[in-house]
Amino acid sequence: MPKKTYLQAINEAVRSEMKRDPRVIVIGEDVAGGQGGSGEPGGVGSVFGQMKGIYGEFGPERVIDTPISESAIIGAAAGAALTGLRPVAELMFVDFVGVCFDQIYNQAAKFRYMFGGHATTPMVIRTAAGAGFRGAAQHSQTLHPLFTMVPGLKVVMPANPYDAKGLLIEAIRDDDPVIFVESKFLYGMEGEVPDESYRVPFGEANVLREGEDLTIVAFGAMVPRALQVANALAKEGVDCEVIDPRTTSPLDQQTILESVERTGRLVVVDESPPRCSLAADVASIVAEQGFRLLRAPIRKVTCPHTPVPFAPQLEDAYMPSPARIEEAVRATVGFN
Amino acid sequence: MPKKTYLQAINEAVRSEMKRDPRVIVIGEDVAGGQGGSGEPGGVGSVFGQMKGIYGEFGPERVIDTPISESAIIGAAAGAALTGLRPVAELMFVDFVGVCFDQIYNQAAKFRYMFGGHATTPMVIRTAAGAGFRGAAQHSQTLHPLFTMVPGLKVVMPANPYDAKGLLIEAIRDDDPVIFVESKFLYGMEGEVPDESYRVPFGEANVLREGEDLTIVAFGAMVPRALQVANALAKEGVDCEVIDPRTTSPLDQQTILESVERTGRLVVVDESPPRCSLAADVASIVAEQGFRLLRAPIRKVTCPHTPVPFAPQLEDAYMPSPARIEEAVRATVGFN
Amino acid sequence: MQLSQDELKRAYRRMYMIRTFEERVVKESEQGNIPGFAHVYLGQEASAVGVCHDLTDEDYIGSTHRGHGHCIAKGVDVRGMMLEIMAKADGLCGGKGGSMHIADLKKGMLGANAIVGGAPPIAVGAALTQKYLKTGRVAVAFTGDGASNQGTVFEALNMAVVLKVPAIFVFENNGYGEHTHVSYACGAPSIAERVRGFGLPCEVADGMDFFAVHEAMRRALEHARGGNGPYALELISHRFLGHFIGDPQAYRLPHELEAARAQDPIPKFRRRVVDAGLLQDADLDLIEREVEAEVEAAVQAGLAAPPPDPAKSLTTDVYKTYA
Amino acid sequence: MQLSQDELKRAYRRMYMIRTFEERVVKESEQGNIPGFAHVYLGQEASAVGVCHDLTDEDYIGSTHRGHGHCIAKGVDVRGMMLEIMAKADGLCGGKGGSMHIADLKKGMLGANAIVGGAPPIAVGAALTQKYLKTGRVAVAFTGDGASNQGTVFEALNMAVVLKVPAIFVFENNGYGEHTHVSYACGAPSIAERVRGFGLPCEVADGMDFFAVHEAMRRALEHARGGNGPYALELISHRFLGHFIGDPQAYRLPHELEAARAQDPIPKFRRRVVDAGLLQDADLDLIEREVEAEVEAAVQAGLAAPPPDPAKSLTTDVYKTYA
Ligand SMILES: Cc1ncc(C[n+]2csc(CCOP(=O)(O)OP(=O)(O)O)c2C)c(N)n1
Ligand SMILES: Cc1ncc(C[n+]2csc(CCOP(=O)(O)OP(=O)(O)O)c2C)c(N)n1
Ligand SMILES: [Mg+2]
Ligand SMILES: [Mg+2]
Repeated sequence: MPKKTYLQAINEAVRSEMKRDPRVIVIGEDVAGGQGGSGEPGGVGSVFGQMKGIYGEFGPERVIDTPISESAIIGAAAGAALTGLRPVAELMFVDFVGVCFDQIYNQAAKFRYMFGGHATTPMVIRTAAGAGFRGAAQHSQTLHPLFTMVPGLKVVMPANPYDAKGLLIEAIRDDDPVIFVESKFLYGMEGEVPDESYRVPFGEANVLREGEDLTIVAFGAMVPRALQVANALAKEGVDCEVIDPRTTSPLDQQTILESVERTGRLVVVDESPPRCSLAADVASIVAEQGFRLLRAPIRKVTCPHTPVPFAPQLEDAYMPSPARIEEAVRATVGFN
Repeated sequence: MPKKTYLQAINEAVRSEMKRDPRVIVIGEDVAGGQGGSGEPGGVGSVFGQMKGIYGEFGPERVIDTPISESAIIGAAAGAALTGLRPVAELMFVDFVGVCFDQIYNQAAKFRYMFGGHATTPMVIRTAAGAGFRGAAQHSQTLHPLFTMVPGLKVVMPANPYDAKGLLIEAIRDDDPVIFVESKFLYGMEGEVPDESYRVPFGEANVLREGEDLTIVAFGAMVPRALQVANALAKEGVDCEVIDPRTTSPLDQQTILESVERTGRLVVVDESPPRCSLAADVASIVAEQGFRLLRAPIRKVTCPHTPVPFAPQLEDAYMPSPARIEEAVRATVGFN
Repeated sequence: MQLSQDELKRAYRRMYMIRTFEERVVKESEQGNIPGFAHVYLGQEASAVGVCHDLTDEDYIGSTHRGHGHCIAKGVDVRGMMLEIMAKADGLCGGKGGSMHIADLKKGMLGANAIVGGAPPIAVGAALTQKYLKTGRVAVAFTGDGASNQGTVFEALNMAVVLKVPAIFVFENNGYGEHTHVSYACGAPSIAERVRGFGLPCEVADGMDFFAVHEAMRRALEHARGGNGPYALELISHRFLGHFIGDPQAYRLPHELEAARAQDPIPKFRRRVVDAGLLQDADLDLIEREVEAEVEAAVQAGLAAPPPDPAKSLTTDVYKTYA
Repeated sequence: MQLSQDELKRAYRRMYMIRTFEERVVKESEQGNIPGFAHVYLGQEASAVGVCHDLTDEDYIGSTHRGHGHCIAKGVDVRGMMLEIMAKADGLCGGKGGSMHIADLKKGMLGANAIVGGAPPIAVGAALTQKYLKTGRVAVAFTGDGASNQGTVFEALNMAVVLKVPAIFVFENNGYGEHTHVSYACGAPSIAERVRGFGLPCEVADGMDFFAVHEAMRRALEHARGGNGPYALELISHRFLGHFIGDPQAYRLPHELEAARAQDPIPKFRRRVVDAGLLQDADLDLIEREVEAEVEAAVQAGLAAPPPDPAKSLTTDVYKTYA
């Protein structure tokens, strides 16, 4: 299979869906780039190049640059989705959600329920998340817990190029509003990605490594870190199962519970502050539904309850590091 | 002690702090009411009457009606707080936070950290939350988990008139941004409230009832429901401890853990959808730090993963009812 | 433009329907038959009906918390509305939405909206669909004077101009946003002037006069359907009641209310068409009886209808599919 | 208004300081000595310096992601800035904020802001403080052309008019918001015209000319300090580099960049004051050497300074107190 980056996988997914379905449009800030300038438009393709070349292929009617007005971007996507299109909107950094959150959680997410099931809102919000780029407090957040708590949203966190493409295709074909959280940290990650189109279903966890001693559940950019720790510890005979739920809403509880049934031990790794996090969420589900299975406390490995700091030394300490994951695994495996 | 409602307690707290400290101002939509109209301004005092009479006492310089522009309201409060005032801003319904969330979580909450400790932002955002009023999906939410997850915010949920006054006075004197979540359901609740000024500290849970068999942790409007269930079950010999943490950030983990140490059983009652909720948060803390103490699964009693429905029958089923709390308690106590 | 007798009758029917429906909503609300709070459209009938008169089911409107009038003007079924407002299982939204969330996509009604300023961005999206699919249809966003200060509304105006979509922004200036007068809350000399600053035309019209509204809207439609981008109207109107049912309105002196009531759009319409010999009083009386019967039937149906069953519908309709 | 020699020197010093500082930021960034991304102010020096010239430490400014120039013009210590941008423990924000979050409240600098449109509401609040405390001070909000489309900015404009606070909105129109030209993103004929629609005066001035900016700002200050409410400026300017360091700028043809560079505000200032005999070339040369030495010292200090220690500062400064 051809090797591609996570970024290319995203680009391919959008491109192939646009070819397949004329109702798919792309809307956001600089998704084309260069509108109104003295040069040619279309040379930007989103700030990380996720939409590179798509304007050139599909033109201004389907690749729509907007003013810096996120409420209008998301609202327009929601309105277009309600009336027959399938917009893929871009929220450049997930950190900016605060200026448009109403259109997400009170509007798009609630239409179907408020309108008694008579509305369908097939839209995707692609957005870049995560620390590690020295972007500081307003360009480094992961806000997936914020989305996960909202009934009516689906939340996707691809952790490798293959999933990025398959999950994004699935998201675009899905009839509900989907938040597609791209990990800035993983944009450069390479992996095998088929050229043809394929779907990775929502709500089906990816078991990256089977193991008998302990279950690690990790999300997005934390998945490769968890796997790295598991592989290292395997050499010492500590046999970890590593689960990437792929989507946080819906969440594949069953795979997690079945794993804990075998291992009896759980560490959840989540790149976000601890309070009301995905780590807390998964831990609470297992503490409620898998209590009998547990042989040790559930450990959460999260960021501290602080904004994301700028300085590399601080930011590296802020993110859940392999060392911290390892420490949690060791303590949990060693618990009697 | 004189009896007063929760609503009166809030009014008294603001009034007494305004008398005490000229830097305290009130800002929001219709906090006075009637500006520009043919009648006299000041007759409204917020939509539930929380600020009734305060305009009459303190005038337009300190009780500031605004256009319907929540970002500007919260931003103005943050800017005023940074520069020497102590604003008490009103977000009429917590549901509206989506149009101004950036000013809360990216601005006010992060100033201190981003600016290396050189900023102080003493502001309070008062807001009305909760279901039970047939207000439907956009006027009935409880969004305390959203605030609790944000480092830099303090989150207060008074569950009775005494606490409402004491916690609001504390909030106004606090030097950090505080979200003061008023329960619409409790506005009419009566209780003993001293005329004089007093403070209820943050991070100190209120143990409403001591018990040996099971710990119930409940927040805001769920506290009286939990207590009602505990009192009913006591007649059958089921002895529940009922804890109201009063503030969700900071959270008094110690009181909760000490209680579970005695009871070995925990039910968390939270009026919000289940995912990444306060119920999940508390459960995960106990599953991590109090695992050895637990003798049964931790049960969460929350709303379902749906928006708030309009019809009374649906809404009543949506909210955690005494019956559902009781069921959870019985199951947990009966677990072996 | 001269309207046919049938058109005039339809307009009168709709205005009178809004009047009758809303008066009944007030009554049923006071009697405890309507849960929660409702914001009625009494006094503003000419505005919704004038705006929607030339719209088809394929044109869209986005509405506000005060949405019943917009629904009726757009042809939404009043029985389904009444059942919804009464929180019944067979209501338009299955009793899940209520007064502030009535929607009927088949009629091009994108929903009432309980978030002030919520609808305009959505309407821009609906207009974008029309432009993209070249349907020749438009999307209308109703916005109050109070809502005109919300950031989302300004963003929507600019976005519509930039994307040149067939959106029509209708600012219903009824003087008050909750309990605050527009003269206080809008810092600009007028809503229209502020809107024009965004680079789109904005006409001011008498929102208490069906014909004035209809004429202005005709120009708006011509403009938008002609591919010239968005258009705006500021309709000066008055609500006859307070912000919500039971609002004591201390901020509004009786003389102001009397002056507003003197402009009642319904007798005004009747006088005009009867004086001009376009319709007879008897025609209009007949319409009124029909409307009253229809509303009565809707109310009776609503009172008799069963509420939704939580076991069946509490957790449905959140998603189309959910693994 | 005639400026004294000292004032002219101060203005030149600040402009040249911004130029030197930013060129060095580019260099240190390219050499890997500055983590993350920085947006530099090269080309726009006259704008910040002209605006801040008559402000005191008790007047406030709210800034943007492109904030270094605003800081320097407001008198913020360049050493502390450089250390912060280099992520050092002794940086102005302890290395926690970085380029996009530099703040110095003692200097009336309310913070750079990495959220487009984040600062204007905050500046309205700072202006409200001035009005309430009757200090006679003002608060200035810097906003880019791209940011001028953000809903928060519109809300802030209206709120400032309604509350009649001494806020000055400075729209720095440098032609582009990231990679999109203002002629595309702003649907109105001009930013200024759209702002005027909100009911406040808005002057357009040449942002590449210190004297033009200063004159306009003088009128803004007179207005705002005089209790007449907010005032706005649209300053036409150009950024000499791309949006961020390393932006290839395919969207901007070389001739456009050349035309912009021909308007360089620094030689323009020099020509003007020397030709008018107000200052000598030698005076300005001396300033340049001093500034260069100061920036060099700041860079050396920055390179030598220790980074923050996570054990000591990762979790501090979140709250003033936390139980
Ligand atoms: C974002 C938001 N802020 C505030 C409210 C509360 N609210 C509901 S209606 C209303 C007044 C709206 O006034 P206007 O737009 O003039 O509409 P009218 O009621 O006059 O029809 C307010 C403030 C809300 N629903 N949403
Ligand atoms: C809310 C938000 N949306 C988008 C961005 C990404 N962004 C950062 S700077 C910028 C362009 C701003 O343009 P302008 O206001 O003209 O300022 P300039 O860069 O020209 O100084 C954008 C879109 C952001 N930081 N915040
Ligand atoms: Mg109004
Ligand atoms: Mg710009």
